[in-house]
Amino acid sequence: MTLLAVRGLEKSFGGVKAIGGVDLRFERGAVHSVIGPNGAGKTSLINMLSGIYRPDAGSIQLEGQELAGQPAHRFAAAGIGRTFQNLQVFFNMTALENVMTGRHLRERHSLAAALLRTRALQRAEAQSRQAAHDLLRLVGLCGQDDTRADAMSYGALKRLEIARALAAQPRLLLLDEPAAGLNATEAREIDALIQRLAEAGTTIVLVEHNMALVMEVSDHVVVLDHGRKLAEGTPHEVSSHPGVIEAYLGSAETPAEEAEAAHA
Amino acid sequence: QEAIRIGAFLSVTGPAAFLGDPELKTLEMYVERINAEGGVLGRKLQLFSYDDAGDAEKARTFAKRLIEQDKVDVIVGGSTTGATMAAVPLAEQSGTPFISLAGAVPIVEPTRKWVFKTPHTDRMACEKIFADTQARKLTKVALISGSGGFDKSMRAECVKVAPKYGVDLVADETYGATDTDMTAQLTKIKASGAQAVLNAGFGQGPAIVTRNYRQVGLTAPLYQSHGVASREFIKLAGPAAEGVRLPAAALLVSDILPAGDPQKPVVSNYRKHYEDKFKSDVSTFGGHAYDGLMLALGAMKAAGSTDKAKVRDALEATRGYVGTGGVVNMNANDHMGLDLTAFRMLEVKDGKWSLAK
Amino acid sequence: MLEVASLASRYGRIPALGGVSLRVNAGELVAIVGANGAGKTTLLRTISGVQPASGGQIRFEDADLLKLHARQRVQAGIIQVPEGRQVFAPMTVEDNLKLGTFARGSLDHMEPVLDLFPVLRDKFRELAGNLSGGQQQMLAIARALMARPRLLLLDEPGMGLAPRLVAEIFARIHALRKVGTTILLVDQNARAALGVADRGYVMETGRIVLEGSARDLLHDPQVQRAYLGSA
Amino acid sequence: MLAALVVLAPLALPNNYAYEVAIQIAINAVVCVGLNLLIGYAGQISLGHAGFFALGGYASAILATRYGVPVWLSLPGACIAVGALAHVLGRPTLRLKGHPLAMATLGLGVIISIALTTEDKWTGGPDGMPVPPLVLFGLAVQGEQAWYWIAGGLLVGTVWLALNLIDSPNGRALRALHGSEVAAQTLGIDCTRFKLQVFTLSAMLAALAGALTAHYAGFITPAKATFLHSVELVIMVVFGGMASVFGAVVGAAVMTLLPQLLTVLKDYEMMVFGAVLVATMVLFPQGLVPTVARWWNGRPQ
Amino acid sequence: MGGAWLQFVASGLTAGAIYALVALGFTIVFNASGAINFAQGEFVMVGGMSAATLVAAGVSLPLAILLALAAAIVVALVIERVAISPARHAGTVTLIIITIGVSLFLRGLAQLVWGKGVFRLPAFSGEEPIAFAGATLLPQSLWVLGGAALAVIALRFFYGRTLAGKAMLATSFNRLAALLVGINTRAVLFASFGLAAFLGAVAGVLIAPIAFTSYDAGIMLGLKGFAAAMLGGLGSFPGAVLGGLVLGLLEGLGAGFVSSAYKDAIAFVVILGVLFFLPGGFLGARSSDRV
Ligand SMILES: Nc1ncnc2c1ncn2[C@@H]1O[C@H](COP(=O)(O)OP(=O)(O)OP(=O)(O)O)[C@@H](O)[C@H]1O
Ligand SMILES: Nc1ncnc2c1ncn2[C@@H]1O[C@H](COP(=O)(O)OP(=O)(O)OP(=O)(O)O)[C@@H](O)[C@H]1O
Ligand SMILES: [Mg+2]
Ligand SMILES: [Mg+2]
Repeated sequence: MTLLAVRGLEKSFGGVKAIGGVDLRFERGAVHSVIGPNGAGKTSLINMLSGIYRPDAGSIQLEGQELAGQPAHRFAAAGIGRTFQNLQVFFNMTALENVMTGRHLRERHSLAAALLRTRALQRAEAQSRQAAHDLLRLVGLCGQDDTRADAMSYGALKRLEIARALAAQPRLLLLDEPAAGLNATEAREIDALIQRLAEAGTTIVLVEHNMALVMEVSDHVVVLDHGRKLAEGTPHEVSSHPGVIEAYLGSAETPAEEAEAAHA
Repeated sequence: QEAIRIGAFLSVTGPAAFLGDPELKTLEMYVERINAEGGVLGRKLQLFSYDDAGDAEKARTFAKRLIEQDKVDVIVGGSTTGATMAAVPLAEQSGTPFISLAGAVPIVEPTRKWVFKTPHTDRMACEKIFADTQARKLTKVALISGSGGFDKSMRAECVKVAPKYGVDLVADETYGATDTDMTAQLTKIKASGAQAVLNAGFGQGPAIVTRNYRQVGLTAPLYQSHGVASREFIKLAGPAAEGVRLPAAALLVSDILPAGDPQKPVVSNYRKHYEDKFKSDVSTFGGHAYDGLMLALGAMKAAGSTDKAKVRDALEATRGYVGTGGVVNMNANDHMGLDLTAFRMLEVKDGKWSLAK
Repeated sequence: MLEVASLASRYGRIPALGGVSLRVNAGELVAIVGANGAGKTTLLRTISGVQPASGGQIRFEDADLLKLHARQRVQAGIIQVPEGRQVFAPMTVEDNLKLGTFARGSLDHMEPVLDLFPVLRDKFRELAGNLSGGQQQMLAIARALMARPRLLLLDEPGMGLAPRLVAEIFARIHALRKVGTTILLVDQNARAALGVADRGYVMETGRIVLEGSARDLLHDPQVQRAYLGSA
Repeated sequence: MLAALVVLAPLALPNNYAYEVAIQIAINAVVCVGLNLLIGYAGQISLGHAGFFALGGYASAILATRYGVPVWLSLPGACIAVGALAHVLGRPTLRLKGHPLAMATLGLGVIISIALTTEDKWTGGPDGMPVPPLVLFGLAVQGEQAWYWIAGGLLVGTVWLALNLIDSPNGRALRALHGSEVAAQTLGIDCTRFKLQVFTLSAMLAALAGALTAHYAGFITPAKATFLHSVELVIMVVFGGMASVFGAVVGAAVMTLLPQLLTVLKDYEMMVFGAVLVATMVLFPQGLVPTVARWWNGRPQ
Repeated sequence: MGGAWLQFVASGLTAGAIYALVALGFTIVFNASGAINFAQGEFVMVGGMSAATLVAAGVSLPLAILLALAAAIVVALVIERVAISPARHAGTVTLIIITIGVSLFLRGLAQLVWGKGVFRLPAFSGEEPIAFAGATLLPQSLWVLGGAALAVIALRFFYGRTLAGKAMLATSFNRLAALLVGINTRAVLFASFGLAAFLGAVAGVLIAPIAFTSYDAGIMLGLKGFAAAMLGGLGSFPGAVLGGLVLGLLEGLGAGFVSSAYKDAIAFVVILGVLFFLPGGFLGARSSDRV
C-alpha cells in the first residue's frame, strides 16, 4: 500500500536544478533509502517532503491528500516527521523539553488553559514528560533529561533529533543522515531502532551515506544523481548497478583496505 | 531655624532643555545669592529640583516627590505646559502654591486656586504679532510650526485669534523638532502667496526655517515666536536672521531700553548676574524662573510666613511687581497678571536685537 | 612535533578533558577514536586554541602553545577543520577559500586545492551556505589546505560525504601525509581512520584509554567491538 | 514569593511618593513580563510596545470622555481594541525576523506616536489630555494605597499567568520557534499563530498598563508612545534577564528606581545611568536574574 | 505647484544624504559584530560638536576637522575596549543594549562638556544657494552627498576587494571559523569601531553646517540612520546610501505633496511596506537559510 506518492517533483535554485522531475512511491511500513552523491538533491527532496521548500512543480500526496504548497506545519499535522542533516535542535531547552516539544501535535493548546494551568493540562504535561523520558532512553540518551542541548556532543544531538521527531508519532519519518557522526557500533544502534520503528508500522525514508546501514535496513533504495532518479530497487540491485558504482559508491574496495594495502 | 523649601521640576534635559536649563541655573544662582544676603524672613532657602526631561509623567512623579517627601513650601517650575498640567491636580489637592513657568493659556484659564504662572501666554504672542501685521497691512499670513507642545499650542491660539486681527491664514505647515531641512514646507508656503509668515516653534527648528526661508527666496516678512528669544537664534541663523521680527520681553534688549523704562533696572541686573556667572547669553526663560522665584518670595514676605494658604493669598494679591517679563498685577481672576504691553516687538538688525519701529 | 601532556579542559564546571597525554611526531598521521561525547572535539579545539585549557601542557615543536592565541597557532601552521564544517555561509566559495590564506599560505594554492575538489570549481561563486552538506565539508577541508598546514587537525572530515568521496578524502589525507603534513585525525569511521593512520589513540570520557599502532588497534577485539561494529 | 513581597512592601513605604514609585514599578513590571514573553521566550523583538502602552491609555480615555463609556468598561475595551489592532498589525509584521522585525515594530511605534501627537482634536496633541479617574463598583479608586493594591495585585496575577504559560505546551512552542523556526514547523507548530498570540497578549498587557497609568495619573501625553520609551521597556527586560519572568520584574524595578535615585547627581545623571547600564550588561551579560541564579546554583557544587 | 516638486526632491536629498552618511556607520559595526550600534548617532554628534567648539575657539576649520575626527576615534576606541570588547561573547541583544548605554553615557558627557546649546559650523564653501530650474540646494549638501559617495566607494573597495575587509565580514558571519583561519576577532571589532567613529565624525562635520549639532543630536540621527540602513538592506554599503536617500526623498515629497505633519509617518509606512515584501531591504545581503 502506498503511503506517499510523489510525481513530477521539481525544484531549482538559480541555475541549479536540485530536483528535476522525480517520481517516487513510499510503501507503508517499509524502509526506503535515498542515496546519491553529494549535491544530488537528497536533502532538497526531504525539504520538500516535509514542506520546508515549496516545490516548483509536482505533487506530493499522502494517502491521496495533496500536500504540495501547504505550509510546513500542515505536513507535520498530516503525519510527516523528520530530522535534519544540519542540526536544528532547540538549543535554548533541555533535552527533555526538546522531546516534549515534539509532542506538540498530541497536545492541546488552548491559551486559556495554558494561562490558568488547568488540571487537565497538568495531567497531560505529566504524560508528555513521561513519554519524552522514555523516548530519550530509547535513543540512548538515558540520564540526559535535564542536560541543556547546547552542552551536548554532536552525536548526542543527532539522537536527540530522532527522539524529538518520534515524539510526534509520525506515520512517515524522514531521516537525513542520522548516522553521520556516529561510529560503526553506534550506527548499529540506529539500525536496530529503525528496524523496530518499521516493524511498528512507521514508514521510513532514510538519507544516508553509511552504506553498511543502508544495506542492512532498507527494503527499497532510490539513487539520485543531479536531481534525477538514477536507479531504484532492492539494496542488492542498486549496489551492483554500474551507474551507481560509478557515480556514488566508487570501487568496491573500502578505503581502509586500500590504505592497508598501502601499508603493506 | 529651618530653611524655606523651594521645589522645582524643570525640563533640564530633553527637547525642552533650553527652557529648563536657564531656569534651573537662574533658580540655583538666586537661591545662593539670597542666602548670601541672609535669606528671607530670616530663614535660608533650600532648593529641591528635579529634571523631568520634558516628560509629563516624570513631572508628576517629581511634583509628588516635592510635595510628599521634600515637603516644599512652594513649587516654581514646570517648564512645559504638559509638565505643568500634569502637576496641577497635585498642587490643587495638597494645597501647595505652584508658580508655573510654561506658556499656554489653559494653565491659568480657568483660574485655579493654587496655580499661577509667570510667562506671557502664547495667545498674547499671537496677538502681538498680528497687531504688527495689521499695522503693516499684511493680511495673508502663512503659519508654520514645530510639532512640540509649545509650537502646537501657539499655533492653535494663533488660529483662534487670527480673525480678530483680520488675518487670513493661507498655509499651515509643520516640521519636526529635529528636522534638518524645511525647504519643502517653505516652498508650499511660497506658493500660497503669503504676505507674511509666522513660525511658532523653539529650539533649532526656527533657525533652520530662517535659513531655508532665504534659500528658497522668500522675501515676505518672517515672524518668529517668543520661543526663540535668545542670542543663540541669531548665531545659528546667521545673516538669514536679518529682519526677522518676534515678540519678546524687555530682557533681551535691556541695553537699548530707554532710561525711563520701569523694567530697565530689573532686567539689566538679572542679565548681568546671569551672564557674569554662566558666561552664556540670557534667554527670556531664565527670566521666567527669576520672576517665579521673586513672586514667591515676595508673597512670603508679604504674608510674613511660609504658611501655604497665606502665601497663596499674598500671591493673588501681587500688584505692581516689576519683573523680567513685565509688570505683574494679579487678581482672583488673573493668575498671570501680564498684558500685551509686557511684550516688545523686536527685530534683528545687524545681527542684534533691536526694538522694531 | 606535538606533545600534549595531561591536558585538561572544561565547559563551565563540567570537565570535558581529564588529563590527556599524547604525541604526534613530525610527518605522522595519528587517529583518535572514541564514542560520542568522549571529548575528541574538545581535544582538537583545545589544541587549536579556540577552547581554553584548564591544566596541562601542549608543546608544538619548541613553542608552548598554551601561551599563544588561536591566531598565533594558525600562523605557526596548526590548522583545524572543525566539526560541523563552519563555512562562512553568506560568503562565496571563492571568498571562503581566500580567507583560508588570511594568516598564512597564499592564493597560489588555489588551483591545486580546486583540483582536489572539482565541485568547488563549479560552485566557485555560489554562497557557501547554499552548498549541500557534503559540498560544504569539502569546502571546509579545502579552506584549511589553503593555509598550507604543518599540523592539520581534522574533526570528522568524512562526515556526510558519499562513500566514493570518503575513499578519495582518506586517500588524499594519506597523500598529504606523504608530502610532509602532520595530521591528527578524528573520525567516526574508525575503520577508515585507523586504516590510513600510523598510530591511534582511543578516548573515553575525556581520557586516553588505549594507544598503539593503527594496525594493532584495528585488530584489537575491544576496539572492534566498541567502534568498528563487528559483532 | 512575589506575592509576599507585594503584601509586605507597604510596611517599608514611608509616604505617598514611595507608593507612587512602587505603583510605577508594578505597572512597568506588568508590561515587561508581557514583553519578555515575546522577546525572551519567543525570541521576537518589539521596539514599538510604547505605542501600544500609550494607545491603551488614550483609547480608554477617549472612550470614557468622548463616548461616556464608564471607565470599568472603557479600560478592558481599550485593551481589547489594542489587542485587535496588534493582531492585525502583527500578522504581516511577525513574518519578519531579527533586525527587520525590530525596524518594523519601531516603525509601528513611531507611526502611532506621530498620530497621537498630530491628531490633537482627539488626543490633545503634545500636551496630552485629561483622563477621568477609575471607577470600580461605583467607587472611584483614589489615593496611592488603593492604586498600590490594584497595581500590585495585577502584577502578581500577571506573573502567575506568565509562569503558567511558559510551563505549558504553548510556552514550549514559543521557545521552540525561538530555537529553530524550521524545526518547530516540522513538529507541527504553526509559528505564525503562536507568534501572533504572544504578540497580541503582550500588546494587551502593555495597553492595560498604559490605561491604568492614565487613569491613575489623571492625564496622558504622547511622551509615553515614543521610540525612547519603547527602548526603555526593552532595556528593562534585557537588564533583568531575558527568558526570566522574575528578571522582567527585577529589571522593571531597578530601571524605575534607578533614575529616581540618580536625581541627586543632577548633570551627571545621564552619564552615570549610561555607565551603570553598560557595566551591568558587561558583568551580567545574561541579565541580572539569570546570571545571579547561575552563581547561586553554582556555589554548592 | 508645478515646479515645486524639484525643491521637494532637493529637500529630500539634503536630508537623505545626511541619513545616508549615518547609515554607513551602522553598516560597518553591523558587518563586524552583527549588532546595531545605537551609539552611532553619538559618534556623529561628538565629531560635529568637537569641530564646532574648536572653530568657535578660533582653530582653523581644516585643523578643527582633523582634531574632531581624532577625538571621535579615540572616544570610540576607548569605548570599544571598556564596554564592547569585554561583552563580545554575549548575545546580540546584550551588545545592542550596551551600545544604548554607551549612547546615554556619551550624551551625558557631551552635555557636561559642551552644555545644552546648539552649535553650528561654517559652511565649507559658502552659503549662497545653488539654483537650478527653480529649485535651490545649499552647497554644503553637495559636500554631504559627495562625502557619502566617496565613503561608499572606499568601503566597497575595502570590504569587497581586500582580504582584511573580507576578514571583518567573516568575523560577523562565523566567529569560530574566523578564529580558525587566524583572524584576530578582537582586533576586527576594535578596528570596526574606529572606522565607524571615523565615518561618524566625518558625517558630523559635514552635516553640522546644515543640521547644526547639539549634545542630543545623536538621537534623531541614530533613529533615521538605522531606518535608512534597514531600508537599503542592513550590511550593504550602497544599500545604506540608497536607503538614506530614499528615506530623505520620502520625507521631502511626503511633506510637499501629502502632509508635513505626517511626513515621518509616511516615510515609516513606506519602510514597513518595503520590509514586508523585501525583508532584507533594497540591497540586503543574499541570505542563505537552507537547512
Ligand atoms: N537554498 C539553496 N540555494 C541554492 N542552492 C541550493 C539550495 N539548496 C540546495 N542547493 C543546491 O542544490 C543541490 C542539491 O543540494 P542538496 O542539499 O539537496 O544535496 P544532497 O543530496 O543532500 O547532498 P549531501 O549528500 O552533500 O548532503 C546542491 O548543488 C546545492 O548547492
Ligand atoms: N558547549 C558545551 N558546554 C558544555 N558541555 C559541553 C559543550 N560541548 C561539549 N560538551 C560536553 O563535553 C563532552 C565532550 O564533548 P565533545 O564534543 O568533545 O565530544 P566528541 O568526542 O567530539 O563527541 P562526538 O563524537 O559526538 O562529536 C561531552 O560530554 C559534551 O556533553
Ligand atoms: Mg544533504
Ligand atoms: Mg565531536
